Amino acid sequence: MRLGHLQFSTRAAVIGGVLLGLSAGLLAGVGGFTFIYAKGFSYMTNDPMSCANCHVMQGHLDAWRKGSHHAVATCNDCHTPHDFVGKWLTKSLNGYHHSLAFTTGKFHEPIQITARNESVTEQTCRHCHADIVNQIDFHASGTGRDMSCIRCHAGVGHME
Amino acid sequence: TALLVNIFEHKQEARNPFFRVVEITSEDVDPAKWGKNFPLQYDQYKKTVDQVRTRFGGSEAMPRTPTDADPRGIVSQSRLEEDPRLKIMWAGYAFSKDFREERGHAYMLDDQTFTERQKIAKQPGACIQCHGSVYNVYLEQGGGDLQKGFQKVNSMPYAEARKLVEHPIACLDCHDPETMALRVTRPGFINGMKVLKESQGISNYDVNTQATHQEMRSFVCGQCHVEYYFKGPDKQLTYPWHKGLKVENILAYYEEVGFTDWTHAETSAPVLKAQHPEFETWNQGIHARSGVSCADCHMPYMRVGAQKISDHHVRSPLLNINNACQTCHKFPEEEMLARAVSIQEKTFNMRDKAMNALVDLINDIKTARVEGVNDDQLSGALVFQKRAQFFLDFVEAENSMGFHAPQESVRILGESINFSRQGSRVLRGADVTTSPLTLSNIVPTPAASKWVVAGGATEKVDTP
Amino acid sequence: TALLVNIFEHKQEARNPFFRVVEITSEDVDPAKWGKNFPLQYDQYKKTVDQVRTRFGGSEAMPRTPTDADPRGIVSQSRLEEDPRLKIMWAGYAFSKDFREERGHAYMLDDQTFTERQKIAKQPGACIQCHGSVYNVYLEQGGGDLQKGFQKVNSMPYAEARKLVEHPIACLDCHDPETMALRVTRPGFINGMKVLKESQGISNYDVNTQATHQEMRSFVCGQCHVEYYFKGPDKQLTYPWHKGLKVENILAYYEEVGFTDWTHAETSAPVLKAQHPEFETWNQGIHARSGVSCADCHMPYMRVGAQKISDHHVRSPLLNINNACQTCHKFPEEEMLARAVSIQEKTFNMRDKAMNALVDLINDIKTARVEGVNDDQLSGALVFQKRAQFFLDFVEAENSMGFHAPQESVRILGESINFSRQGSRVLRGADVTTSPLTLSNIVPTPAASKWVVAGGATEKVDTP
Ligand code: HEC
Ligand code: HEC
Ligand code: HEC
Ligand code: HEC
Ligand code: HEC
Ligand code: HEC
Ligand code: HEC
Ligand code: HEC
Ligand code: HEC
Ligand code: HEC
Ligand code: HEC
Ligand code: HEC
Ligand code: HEC
Ligand code: HEC
Ligand SMILES: [Ca+2]
Ligand SMILES: [Ca+2]
Repeated sequence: MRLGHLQFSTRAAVIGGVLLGLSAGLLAGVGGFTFIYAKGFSYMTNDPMSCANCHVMQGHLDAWRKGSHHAVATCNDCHTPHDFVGKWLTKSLNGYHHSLAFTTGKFHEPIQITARNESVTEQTCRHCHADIVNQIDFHASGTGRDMSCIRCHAGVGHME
Repeated sequence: TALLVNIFEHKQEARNPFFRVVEITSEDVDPAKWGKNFPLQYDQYKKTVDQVRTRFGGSEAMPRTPTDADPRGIVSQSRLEEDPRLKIMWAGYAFSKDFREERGHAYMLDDQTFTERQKIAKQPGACIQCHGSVYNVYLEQGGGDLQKGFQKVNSMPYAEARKLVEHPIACLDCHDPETMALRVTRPGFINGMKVLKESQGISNYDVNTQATHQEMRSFVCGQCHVEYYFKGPDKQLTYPWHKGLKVENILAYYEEVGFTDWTHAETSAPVLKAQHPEFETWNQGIHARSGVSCADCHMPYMRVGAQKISDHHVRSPLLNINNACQTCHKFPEEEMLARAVSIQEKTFNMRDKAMNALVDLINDIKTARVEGVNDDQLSGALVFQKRAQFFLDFVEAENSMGFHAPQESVRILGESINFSRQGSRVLRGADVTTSPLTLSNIVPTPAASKWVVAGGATEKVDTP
Repeated sequence: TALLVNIFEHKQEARNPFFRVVEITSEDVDPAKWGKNFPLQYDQYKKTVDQVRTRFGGSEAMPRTPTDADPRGIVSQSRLEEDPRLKIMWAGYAFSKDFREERGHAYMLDDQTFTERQKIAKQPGACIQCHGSVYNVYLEQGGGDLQKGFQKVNSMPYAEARKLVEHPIACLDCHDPETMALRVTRPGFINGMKVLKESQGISNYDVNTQATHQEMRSFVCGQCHVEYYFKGPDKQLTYPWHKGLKVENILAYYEEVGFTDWTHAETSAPVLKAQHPEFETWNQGIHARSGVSCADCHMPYMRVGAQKISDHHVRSPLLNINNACQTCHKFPEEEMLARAVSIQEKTFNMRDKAMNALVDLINDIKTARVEGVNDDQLSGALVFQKRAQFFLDFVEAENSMGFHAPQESVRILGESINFSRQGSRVLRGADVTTSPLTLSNIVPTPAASKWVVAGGATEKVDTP
């Protein structure tokens, strides 16, 4: 199952490459200049290094390297949904939002994950760990902090 | 984006986690039957018979010779022998005759049935809410009406109520047999939460439909691990939360309704006894404020093969630090233990001082009665005794030795010392008006967010 | 399987190299010159002139009419006016005449020079170690020998020492000008750490070569934010850490060497004053135990453009919660504020009770002296006054209102109440032997790991 997922990621990246133009086109309408200026294209690849194109992401990259998952999950494995549409929609939304924030410099520090993206991430945990959490999670809504995984496993993605 | 979130939620529901080997109905009280479907949880549940001591918790297995009246071959250590000052504190009350360290859930029914306290005073059926699997009993007795059955059983003599109950706490006391969802089955808690929420401006609160999932992971324990009293002549079990959960709120409530537990044998002061206010105390601590539930520490997840389950061996987390603390705290096991014990030792030390201060006051009152004292001074001193004792007992009877709320526990003990010593000072001639009898108005600082669980209000605090 | 993570390790690696615009030598005291190389840090450093109040901290700018004797146009609010009981507590001591809320580092030299306390009592040169940039002064006066220069300046009259000093705390007081590494420059702290480590069985401890980097991030502050006294007739500045850092250790040391600060004007008790034991208190808290340094909260990292620097605007972290707290705590800003204030309010409430208890004792002693009392009782009561006052002052003078160690601060206040009230009780005829004068033997629970910072011992605790 793990292996399967990793293959899925790679394949998604390939398809992603094909769709890159399409997505960029979509975004050009909303925030083209900002997007390009701020290296928003980084969002279209699966390479963690490319997230760190923005220096504000450097700390998260470093912390990911120390986290328990650096060998098994890249940024997108946790920060984008594991289905095709959700993945690219999320990438576009985040790409636009973060590029704008980066350009204007207006964002809360330390950077905090948005509720929506936290929910995305929570679902990715459950996606990969479905078997092990079967018993404990069947009543959980999986949204917000209520029965969230990172309430206990905070350092999984990014070790302090 | 709402759309996306929805899609995720749907995927989420498509889970079917367990195989039903047998059909469980609402009639099934026996945990062994539930255990057929959930053998992992059942195996752990059975382990609550284990007795292991920690520095201030757990329990020690003390062999005794079974008698007809009390067939228990093993009990836990006597707290009265560990600290004989307790006998002075509780003089004239059944607790001064038999009070033991509490132990695992498996023993709850027997320990209640056979405690010496049963022989000293006639106990009511109300006792049984927290010591046996009574949910179905209440429904039967009430003809389907939970509250009615509860009221009926409360006012029975204990022996009569006892006959209706077969098991200690069972699966159905915390779980809905159909969905396995957590549920609150104890009318005492349902009513207690209602009056508490009313004091916060929320009316008709219903814990079973309005609590969040994470809250339920504490509320199922708050059903029993709370301060309580028996209201009125028909002994209705009541949680004194009408003004809030802090010790000041509870004392103020008791003073308002004029309730006291017994008359102190050495001083004739009308006094109060506090019992296991774990839920109230936890609520004042930083863990509750951070959304950490009782189950997180006392029933942490454990891995069994490819699954993880909630550890139904409910016990001291200090016997299980790896699972209970270390997922959240990345410090070595022995360091986590040392942190907990350090908090407990500070509390224990203040408890010792508060106990001495109370014993001094009791002796001073006895002497004053012999040597003569004016009424004003005496009645002032008796009020001080009641308060000092209730505050001390609130920490003494709480079972985490301060861990659930370290600063709050020591604060309460400091107040207790102040009450005891002021009582002595008044008796010895100080003007009562210099030691006003008003309680501190300690308002809990409201949590500024959704993290807070039961006790918090909702307003924001001022920015500095 | 514990995941052991070293939370000390900050993300320092990716630090910016800097351009040397000017060459800084060990002679350069003036921060403006250092500021040429480090304009970002210098800009923040200059902001310590800002005055903003928080609920219990920060400071408020109070305009005053400058005079020749005191040219300050702005001071901070008077603590004596906020709580006049302080005047009773300190009766006969200079603090009862002028005591203000402390404010930013920029004011340290002026506030010391112009406090009314200077006029009331002749202050020694020892004062200046913590209020000015004295490192080079000590070296000069000692002919290159730091300790010698320190001793010499200590025993000067204040006015004479004052002439040698030009700046409040400057860059070189915390940094090596060549490498910019942190360094400890204050002999008081160097000697204090030596005796403290000796009490733990480590001899010849040298803070500048043996401290870890993370320790240095607190030790540079511990140079000044500590309890101290002037030893002997030549007023040698001394940190009373010979038995440890807890309040009991410090009091025991003072009682052993027979030191007291002054004679109380209303009771004639020989008494002690505590001053700003931030370092000692922090050391008893969970943050110190977790390796969180003063600089982590009071000089948190801040982003300036593409750079991350330590915020040299040293101030209340409650004015800067996002950088100061949220890197570690994932709760909203207003919730973090509410948590801190909740801790502070509980402490403040107990401080109030302890203050009342002490005032009661002082009044009782005064009355007893008038009405007559036997020597045993009186001398017992005077010792209780000293202890009650020192314990209360230890929290009162500490500037975080309990935040640095919540449970410990309230514990100390509880002890203080107990001392005051026992004093009254003894005076009023209780047998002194029932209120033994021995101090609690509160041994700090040793940290079971490298996480502990300055104060901890090294043995392991027992497993439960
Ligand atoms: C254009 C520069 C830039 C790039 C490239 C970038 N980020 Fe960000 N990111 C930002 C900024 C700026 C913020 C802060 C936004 C805010 O708080 O409003 C941010 C915030 C975030 C957040 C938290 C806020 C939220 O929306 O939940 C996440 C998660 C995140 N980034 C993940 C990523 C991942 C994964 C990548 C690579 C696929 C990436 N970032 C690439 C600039 C960037
Ligand atoms: C194994 C899962 C996982 C991986 C891989 C991962 N993250 Fe995250 N990330 C998380 C989680 C979980 C959070 C939420 C942390 C929290 O709020 O406690 C998060 C939060 C963030 C945030 C917001 C900061 C915050 O504390 O809320 C940013 C920015 C971010 N991640 C960027 C990245 C980048 C860049 C990468 C790749 C280098 C990456 N992440 C890889 C799980 C992951
Ligand atoms: C891309 C798939 C994937 C995602 C997404 C993912 N994990 Fe994992 N996780 C793994 C794999 C693979 C392992 C290693 C498992 C093993 O060795 O059994 C692992 C290990 C773990 C472990 C054990 C190691 C440790 O750090 O303690 C935990 C806990 C865990 N994951 C929690 C999470 C949480 C929480 C999230 C979401 C924030 C998450 N995982 C997201 C694949 C994933
Ligand atoms: C953050 C962890 C944590 C939370 C949350 C917590 N506890 Fe505890 N609890 C402890 C620790 C630690 C002890 C001390 C155990 C000891 O001394 O061995 C303890 C002790 C106890 C004891 C006595 C156990 C014994 O071994 O004698 C009881 C009963 C108890 N807690 C009930 C509760 C209830 C009910 C709640 C929720 C209202 C709760 N606890 C919440 C950690 C926790
Ligand atoms: C509101 C719930 C509740 C009610 C009502 C209640 N108990 Fe308990 N009882 C508990 C809890 C929780 C414990 C374990 C914690 C403790 O011992 O402090 C306990 C422990 C005990 C113990 C073992 C420890 C000891 O005190 O020796 C005995 C015996 C006992 N109860 C008897 C009784 C009797 C008799 C009554 C009726 C007068 C009663 N209980 C009513 C909740 C309750
Ligand atoms: C029906 C009432 C009831 C409920 C519900 C209940 N308890 Fe208890 N609990 C008791 C009683 C009674 C005892 C004492 C039994 C004895 O000493 O014989 C006890 C004992 C304990 C102990 C002490 C074990 C020891 O070794 O000393 C712990 C810990 C504990 N409970 C935690 C919890 C937690 C956590 C929950 C919820 C998940 C919970 N309890 C729910 C009644 C209850
Ligand atoms: C209340 C705390 C808590 C929450 C919430 C929680 N976990 Fe865990 N988790 C634990 C504990 C404790 C363990 C260790 C169990 C053991 O090793 O016996 C664990 C173990 C795991 C493991 C196995 C680690 C290993 O060593 O192989 C994975 C994977 C995991 N959790 C994923 C998740 C996911 C996904 C979620 C959200 C659905 C989640 N957890 C929610 C506490 C929690
Ligand atoms: C004192 C209360 C209590 C009792 C009694 C109890 N449980 Fe639970 N149980 C819990 C809690 C709390 C959870 C965690 C539920 C959650 O977070 O959704 C739980 C979870 C479960 C789950 C879901 C999977 C898991 O392990 O988290 C199963 C299945 C379960 N219990 C079975 C049983 C069975 C079978 C019994 C009787 C032998 C039983 N329980 C008795 C409190 C209890
Ligand atoms: C589900 C997460 C979780 C679990 C489980 C947990 N803690 Fe905590 N703990 C926290 C949080 C959150 C805080 C508040 C400080 C913070 O934000 O980090 C905290 C604070 C503390 C503190 C400092 C506050 C105080 O009360 O003095 C201690 C000590 C502590 N925990 C010990 C323990 C021990 C011992 C256990 C196990 C018995 C435990 N914790 C279990 C999350 C947890
Ligand atoms: C975990 C964070 C933290 C650490 C570590 C910490 N402090 Fe504080 N400190 C605070 C908070 C919060 C306050 C309360 C500020 C207020 O009331 O406005 C405070 C208050 C103070 C004050 C009074 C500030 C004022 O505004 O009046 C001083 C002085 C101080 N601390 C010095 C120190 C020293 C010296 C150390 C190390 C020995 C230290 N602190 C460690 C958080 C911290
Ligand atoms: C040379 C002695 C010295 C050193 C070193 C020192 N301080 Fe101070 N600090 C003072 C003095 C003196 C004041 C009070 C100044 C006044 O009120 O005029 C003060 C005031 C403060 C305040 C109060 C600010 C306010 O607004 O009320 C804080 C916070 C503080 N210091 C923190 C620190 C921290 C953190 C460090 C180390 C990074 C440190 N100090 C190092 C002497 C020192
Ligand atoms: C060991 C270091 C140290 C020594 C020695 C020292 N101070 Fe301070 N002083 C401080 C610190 C730190 C503060 C800020 C914290 C506070 O005010 O509690 C301060 C604050 C002050 C303040 C402003 C607040 C107030 O009390 O009104 C004055 C004035 C002052 N000191 C005068 C003096 C005088 C006079 C002496 C000599 C008798 C002296 N100091 C010796 C460290 C020291
Ligand atoms: C009260 C002590 C103190 C004073 C005075 C002080 N610093 Fe610092 N400085 C620190 C601390 C603590 C750090 C963090 C060092 C570390 O962790 O290595 C620091 C770090 C630095 C750094 C390294 C980069 C960074 O920001 O972390 C520079 C450069 C610096 N200071 C320059 C200055 C200059 C210029 C001055 C005078 C205007 C000055 N400092 C005054 C305590 C001080
Ligand atoms: C460098 C990390 C760090 C920083 C910065 C930090 N904390 Fe903490 N805090 C901790 C740790 C570690 C604990 C201990 C509990 C745990 O293990 O999570 C803790 C515990 C606490 C607690 C519970 C313990 C207690 O003393 O009651 C509170 C409240 C708290 N922090 C508030 C704050 C506030 C407010 C700030 C900012 C002024 C702050 N913290 C800054 C790491 C930090
Ligand atoms: Ca026990
Ligand atoms: Ca201040």
